[in-house]
Amino acid sequence: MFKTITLATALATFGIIGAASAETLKLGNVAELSGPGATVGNAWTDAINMGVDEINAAGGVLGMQLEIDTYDTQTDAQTSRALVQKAIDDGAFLILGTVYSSSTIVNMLVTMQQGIPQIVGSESPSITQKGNPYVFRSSFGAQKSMPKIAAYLDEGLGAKSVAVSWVNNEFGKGGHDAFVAEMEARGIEVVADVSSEVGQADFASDVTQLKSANADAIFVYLHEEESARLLKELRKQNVEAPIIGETTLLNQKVIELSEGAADGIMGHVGLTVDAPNPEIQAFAKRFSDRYGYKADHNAMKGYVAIYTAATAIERAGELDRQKVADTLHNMTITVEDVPNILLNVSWDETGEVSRESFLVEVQGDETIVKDMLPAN
Amino acid sequence: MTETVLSIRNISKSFGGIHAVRDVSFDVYKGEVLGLIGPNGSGKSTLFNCVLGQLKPDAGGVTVTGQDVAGKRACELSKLGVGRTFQQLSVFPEMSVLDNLILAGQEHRGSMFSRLFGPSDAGLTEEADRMISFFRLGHLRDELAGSLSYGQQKLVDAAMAFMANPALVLLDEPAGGVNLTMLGHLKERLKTYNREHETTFVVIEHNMEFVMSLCTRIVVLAEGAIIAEGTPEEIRANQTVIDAYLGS
Amino acid sequence: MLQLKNLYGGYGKITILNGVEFEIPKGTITTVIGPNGAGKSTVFKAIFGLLNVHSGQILLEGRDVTGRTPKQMIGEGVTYVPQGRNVVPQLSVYHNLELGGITARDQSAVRARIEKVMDQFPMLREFRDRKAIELSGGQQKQLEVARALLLDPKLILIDEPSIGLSPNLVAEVFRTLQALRDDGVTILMVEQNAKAALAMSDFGIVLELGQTRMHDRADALLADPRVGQLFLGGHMEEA
Amino acid sequence: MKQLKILGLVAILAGLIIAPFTQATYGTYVLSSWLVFTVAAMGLNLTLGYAGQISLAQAAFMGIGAYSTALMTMAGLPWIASVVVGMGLCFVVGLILGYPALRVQNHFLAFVTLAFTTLAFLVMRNEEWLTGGIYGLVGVPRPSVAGLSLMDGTRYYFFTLGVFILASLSFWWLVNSPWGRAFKGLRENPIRANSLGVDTRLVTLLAFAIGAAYGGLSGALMAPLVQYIDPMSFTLIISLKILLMVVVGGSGYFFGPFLGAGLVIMLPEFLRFAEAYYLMIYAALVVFLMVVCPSGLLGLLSRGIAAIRSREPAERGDLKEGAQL
Amino acid sequence: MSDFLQLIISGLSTGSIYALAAIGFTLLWQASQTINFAQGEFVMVPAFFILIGSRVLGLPFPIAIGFGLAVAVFTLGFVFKRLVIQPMLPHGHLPIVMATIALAILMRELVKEFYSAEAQTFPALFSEQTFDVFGAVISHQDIGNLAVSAVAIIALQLFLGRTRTGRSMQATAQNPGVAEILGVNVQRMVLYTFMINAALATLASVLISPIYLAKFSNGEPIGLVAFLAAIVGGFNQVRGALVGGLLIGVIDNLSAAYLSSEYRIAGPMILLIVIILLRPQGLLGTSEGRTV
Repeated sequence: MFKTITLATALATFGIIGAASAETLKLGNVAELSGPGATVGNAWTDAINMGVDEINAAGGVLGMQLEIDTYDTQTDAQTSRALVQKAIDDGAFLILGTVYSSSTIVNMLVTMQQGIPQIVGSESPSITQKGNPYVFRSSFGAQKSMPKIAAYLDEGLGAKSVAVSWVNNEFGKGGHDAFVAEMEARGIEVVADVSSEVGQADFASDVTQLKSANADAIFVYLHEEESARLLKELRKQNVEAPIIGETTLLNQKVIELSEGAADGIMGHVGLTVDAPNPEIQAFAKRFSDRYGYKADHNAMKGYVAIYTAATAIERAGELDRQKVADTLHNMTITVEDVPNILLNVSWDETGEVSRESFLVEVQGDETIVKDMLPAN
Repeated sequence: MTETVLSIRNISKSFGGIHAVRDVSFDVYKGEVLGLIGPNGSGKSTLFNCVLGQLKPDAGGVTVTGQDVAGKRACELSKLGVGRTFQQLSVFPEMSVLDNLILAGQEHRGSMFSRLFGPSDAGLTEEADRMISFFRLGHLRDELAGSLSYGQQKLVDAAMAFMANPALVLLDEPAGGVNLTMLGHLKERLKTYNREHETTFVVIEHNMEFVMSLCTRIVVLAEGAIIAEGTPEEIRANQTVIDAYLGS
Repeated sequence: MLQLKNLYGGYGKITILNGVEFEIPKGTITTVIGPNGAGKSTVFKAIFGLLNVHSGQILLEGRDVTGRTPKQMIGEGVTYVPQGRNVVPQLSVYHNLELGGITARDQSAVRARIEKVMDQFPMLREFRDRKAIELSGGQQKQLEVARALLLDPKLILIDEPSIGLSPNLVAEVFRTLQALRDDGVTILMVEQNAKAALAMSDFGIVLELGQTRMHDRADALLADPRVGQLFLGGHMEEA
Repeated sequence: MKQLKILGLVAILAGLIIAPFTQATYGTYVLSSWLVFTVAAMGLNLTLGYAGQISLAQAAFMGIGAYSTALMTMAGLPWIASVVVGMGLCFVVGLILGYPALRVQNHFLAFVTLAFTTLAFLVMRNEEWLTGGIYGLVGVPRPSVAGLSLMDGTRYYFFTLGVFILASLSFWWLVNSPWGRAFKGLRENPIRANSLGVDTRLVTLLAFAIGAAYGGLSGALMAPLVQYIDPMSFTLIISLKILLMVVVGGSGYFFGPFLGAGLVIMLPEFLRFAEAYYLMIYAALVVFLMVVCPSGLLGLLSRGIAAIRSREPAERGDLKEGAQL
Repeated sequence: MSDFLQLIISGLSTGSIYALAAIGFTLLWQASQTINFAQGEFVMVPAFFILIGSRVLGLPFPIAIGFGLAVAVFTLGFVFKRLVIQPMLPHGHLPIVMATIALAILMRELVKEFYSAEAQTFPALFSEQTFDVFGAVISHQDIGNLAVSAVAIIALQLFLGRTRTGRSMQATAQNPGVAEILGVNVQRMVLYTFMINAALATLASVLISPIYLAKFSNGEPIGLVAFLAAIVGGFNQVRGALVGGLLIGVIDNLSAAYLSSEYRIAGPMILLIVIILLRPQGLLGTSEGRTV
C-alpha cells in the first residue's frame, strides 16, 4: 500500500504519465448524434460502445482499458471540424468517425495536420484520393462498389440503358459520379439522370422521369427514407424495370419503411447483417439484444471501426500514432485472428478498404444474399 | 407686401365622389402664424397633405418659396425648407433628446459622404443644445425621448421641426393631449421662436383658445371650402363660423 | 337610468376625464357637446368598459357597473356605437346584423329581431347580401345603428352618428333615435353637429377639459350664447 | 460610469489576448469562430438592430465572401485583394436585395431574403465549375502577414482578432456617425425621419449593403479558418443562427452580437454535460428569454440597470422641473 | 401528356396537404399577427402523438388519432397561445419569430430524444390501390388526400360563416375593436384560432405521414412549403392558402420535371419573390384589411 503511493508520487513528480492514464486509452468518437444524420450516427455510436465494452471485458488494448468520448457534430461539417479538434485536445489517441462524407472531408484536415489516425464510416470516393496518410475507411468507398454493380448490370442483367436517381449531396453526388463513370466504361447508356433533395417528400416527378426513360434498369442512390418514398412511388406508378441499388437501398430500414415496395429490388452491399456468416449473425444478435433495434450497415461500420482501431494499436505494440498509421496501411485482419472484424479485410496505402461483399435481393421483407463477390 | 412663403392655388381634391377640398386658394407670408381651423371633416387634413406632397390634388398647385411641391418626397420637401410636426407623438423613442435634435438637423449639413467622415454630431451639438434650452428641456438632454412625458415629447417634436432652420413650419395639432400648464409654455415658446426667427407657421388645431392666442391670421374651412378669413377677433365674432361649428 | 359620479380616467399617462358628473333619466335623449378634446368620446368608452376608470363610479339603474367588461355591459342592456366606421368589412350586411346579437343565447330570436330591424331600415333589407364594405358611408352608419338595436337595449351610447352623413340621412337617423326613445329606450349621444342634435334632444350636457360645465334642458342650452363661444375658445364659468 | 466601461473593455481585450494561451487548439479554434461569427452578426445587427430591416440572407453573404476568398487565394492572389472583392460583391448584391425592402416590410422581407439564401445555396451547390459543387473547395490557404505564415491556429487567431478589432472599431464609428443616427431614425420612426430630410430609401439600401459587406468580411475570415468551404455552411439554418445571435444578445445594442454570438457558439460547450439534451435546453432558454425579455440579454441588463437607477434617487430633479412646465 | 397529367395530379394531392398547413398559418396571422416558424413542426409532432397513442398506449388506431388530436389541440393550441405567444404579442414580430424558431428546435429534439431518431411508418387512411386515367396512375390515397383536405376546408369555411362562434372569429380577425364592443370575447376567439390551427396541422400530419413517414426532421421542409403557399396564395385568405398550397405542389413537380431537378426548389422560390414584389397581398389576397 505504502509502496504504491510512493511510486505514484514519484511518477507524478517526474512528470511521467499519471497512473490513471496508464490504464486507460482514450479514443474520440465524433458522430452525427443530432440533425439529419442522427439515425446513422446513433447506430454507428451504439455499435462502437458495444465494441468498446467487449474489448475492455476481454482485457483491453495493450493492457489498457479503452475509454471512448463521444462528440455530437449535429450533422454539421464545421462543428465536426471543431469537435475533432476538441477530441484531440481532450487527449484522444485516435479518432473514429464521422460517417457523413461532408463532415469527414472537412475534419480529416485536422487529423492530417496533427498526425492522428482516423477511421471513418464515409463512402465518398474523394476521401481516400487526397493523399491523406492518416485516414482509413471501415467500409467501401463508392469507387470500390460501383464496378461490382456495373459488372452485375452488364453481365448479370445484360442492361444496355439505365436510369439513375440520386440524392444531391456529397453522398449521392459521389456515388452518382462513380456510377456514371463505370457505365461509360462499359458502354451502358444513362438515359435519365434525376437528382433529388435530402428530405424531399414528393417523388412523383422523379418517378415520372425515370419511368418515361424506359431504361433496362433503374439505379437508386438515396438515403434510407428517400429510398423508401421513391420505391413506394415507383410501385405506385407501376414501373416494371429492375431496381438496382447500393448498400443504403438494401438497408433493413428501407425495407421496413417502404412497406412491401422494396420486394424484388437487388443490389450490392458491402456489409449486411443478413449475411450468412456466423460472426455477423452473432454480432447482429448481440446488438439487437442490447439496443432493442436491428443493426444495419452503419452499426457494422462502427463495429468494424472500433475493432480495426484496437487491432491496429495492438499490432503496432505501442502508443505511437505514426506507428499505428503505418501499421494500418497495407494491413489485413482475418476473421480467424479477430472474429469480431466480421469479414476478412485489407487496407491499401491510401486507406481504402477491400473485402468480400454481397449481392443481395429483397424477397418480401427479407434480404437474401444471392452471391458473394470477391474482394477487389 | 412681404414675401410669400406658401402659396396655395385653386386646390381641389375629392375621394370617391366626396369633395374633400374645393377650389381653395390662399397665401401665407413670411413671419405669419396662420391658423387653419374648421369642424371635423372640413378638409383640413386633406389640404395639409396636399401641401406636404403626400396627396396629389385633382386640380391646382402648391408652391413653397416659389417651388412646386407636387410629387416631392418628404425628405425633398424638408430640403426645400419645410419643417413639420405630427398629430401623434413623433419622436425617436430609443434615442436621447440630444440625438433626436441632431438627427433633425444633420441631413441639412454637407453631403452624405462629408457626414460619414465628418464629426459624429455633424457639428450640431451646440445648436441642438441651444434649441434644448430654448424649449427648457435642458435637464432632459440625455434622457431617451421615449421616456419623457407626453407634453415633453410634444416639445421635442416641435423643437425638431426647427433644427433645420426651415422657412415654413406646419404644426399638426400641437396642443392635442397636452395639459394646461404645458400648453401655455408651448404657446409662449412658439410665439417667441416666431418673433425671433421670423419663421412662418401654419397651424392646424382644435383647441380654439390655443389657436386664437397663437395665430395672427386664421382661415376657416367648412365642407372643403374657405368660409372665413381674418384675425382671431374677427373670426370669433363671425356668425357663419359659429354656425359651422354648431351645425345648422 | 345612468349616473356618473366624479369620474376620473384616461389612456396611460394622460388623464382626460377630470371628475365628470351627470345623471340621465330613463326614456330620454341626452346629447353631450363640447369642443374637441373635451373628453366626450372618452366618457363613452369609460361607461362601456373600454377604458380604465381611475376613480369615481358609474351607476346603471342604481347598480354600480364601474369596471365591467363590454360583454357584461351588453348583458346589462347597454350597446355602443363608436365614432367612425365600425362594420366588419368582408361580412354581408345580414351577417353584420347577426353579430349585433352574437352574445344572445337564443339565435332564433336574434333572427326574428333582424327582420324587425330591417323593417325599420328598409335599405338594409335591399342590400342584405352585399358585403358591408360595399355600402356607402351613410349606409354603413345606419347598419351600425341597426346592429346596436338587435339586443333590444335599454341604453344606447352613440358617438357622432352624423359624421359623413348627408343632412337628410342625419335627419333620418335622428328620427329613428326619437322613435326609439318613444319606445322607452334611453339614448346618450355625442354630436359635433350641436344645434341639430340639441334640437332633437331632451337634455344636453356640455363637457370641457374633462369636466361637466353645463347640464340643462336641451332648449335652454340652445338659447345660451355661451355655448357658441365655448366652441371658439372662450372659457366658461363653472356652471 | 464611462471610466468603468473603458476599464471593462480593456479587461475584455486583455482576456482575448491571453485566451489562446490558456486554451488548447480546440479552444482557440472556437474563439476564432466566435470572432468570425461576431463580424457577421455585427453586420446583421446594423441591418436589423439599427435600421430595423429583417434579413435572413446573412449566411448567403458569408458564402459570397468565403467563395471569393477561397477562389482567389487558391489562385494565388493575396487575401486582402479577395476581401476587397468579396466585400464589394456583397455590397452590390446587398444594394439589390435591399430594393424589396423599399416595397415590403417585416415577414415579407424575411421571406424574400430567405428565398435569396436558398437560391444562393443552389448556385453554390450546382455550379460545380466555379464553386466545386457539393464538395466545396478544400485547402484554402491561410494568409501570411509580413512573411509570417498564419498556418498555426494561434497565429491565425491573432490575425482574426486584429481584423475583428478593426471591424468593431469601424462599426462603432459608423453607428455613432450621422449615418448611424439616420439608421436608427429609420428603425424608430421612418416617416418622421423622412420628414426631417433623411432619405429613407437610400438609408434602407445602405443598411442592407453595409450589413452584407460585413457578412462578406466574415466569410473571408472563415474560409481560411476552416480551410475548406462547402455550400452546406451557408444555408438558411446558418442565417437563422446568425439572426439568433443578434436577437438573443440584444439587437440594436453595440455589444449585442458579441454576446449573442458568444452564447450561440459557446453555450453548447457549457451545456455539453447535458449531452443529448443541450439543444433542448438551449432552445427552451431562447423561448423563455423571448417571452420574458424580447429585447435580448443586453435589453434585460439595461432594464435591470434602469430599475436600479430609478430606485436610487427617490426624487428626480427633472420631474420637479417638468411639473413646473 | 400522360406524364404531365401524372405530375399535375400528384402535385395536387401533395399540395392539398400543404394547403392544410398553410391555412392554419394564415389563420394565426389573421387572428393575432403571429408568424409561426414552427408550423412545420406542428405538422410533424401530431403524428408522434398518434403513434404514442397506438404503439405505447395500445389504443386502436382511430382512437389513437382522436387522442393525438386532443393532445395536439391542447399543447399546440392552448398551451402555445397562452404560454408562448400571448406574452410576446405586445412586442412585435421579431421575438415571436425567434421564439417559434427555437420552439421548432425544441420540438424536433424532444421527439428525437423521447421517441426515436428513426423514421416511422404510419398507417394510411386510404388503400394504396391505383387506377389509370389517360395513362396517369392515380391512387386512392391521392383522391383521399384531396377529398379530406377539401372537406376540411369546406367545413372550416362553413364553421366560420355559419356558426355564431365562426362569425365571432371572423369579426375578431377583421376588426377586433368592433368585435369587442359587440361583446365578443376577443381573446377566446384568438385561442380558438390557435386550436383550429392545431387541429388542421394534425389532419395534415395524418395525411402526409403515410407517404412522408413520421420523422423528427420532417417539419422543416413542410414548414417552408406552408410559408410559400401562404404567401403565394395570399396571407389574408383561406382560399388563398388553398390555392397557394395546390399551386406550390404542382409547380414543384413541374419545375423538377421540365426545368432542372437540381434547381427544383428554385421554381417556387422565384415565384415567391415575384409575388412579393408584384403582388404582396398574394394571388387571391385583398390589400385592405384582414379577411377570413
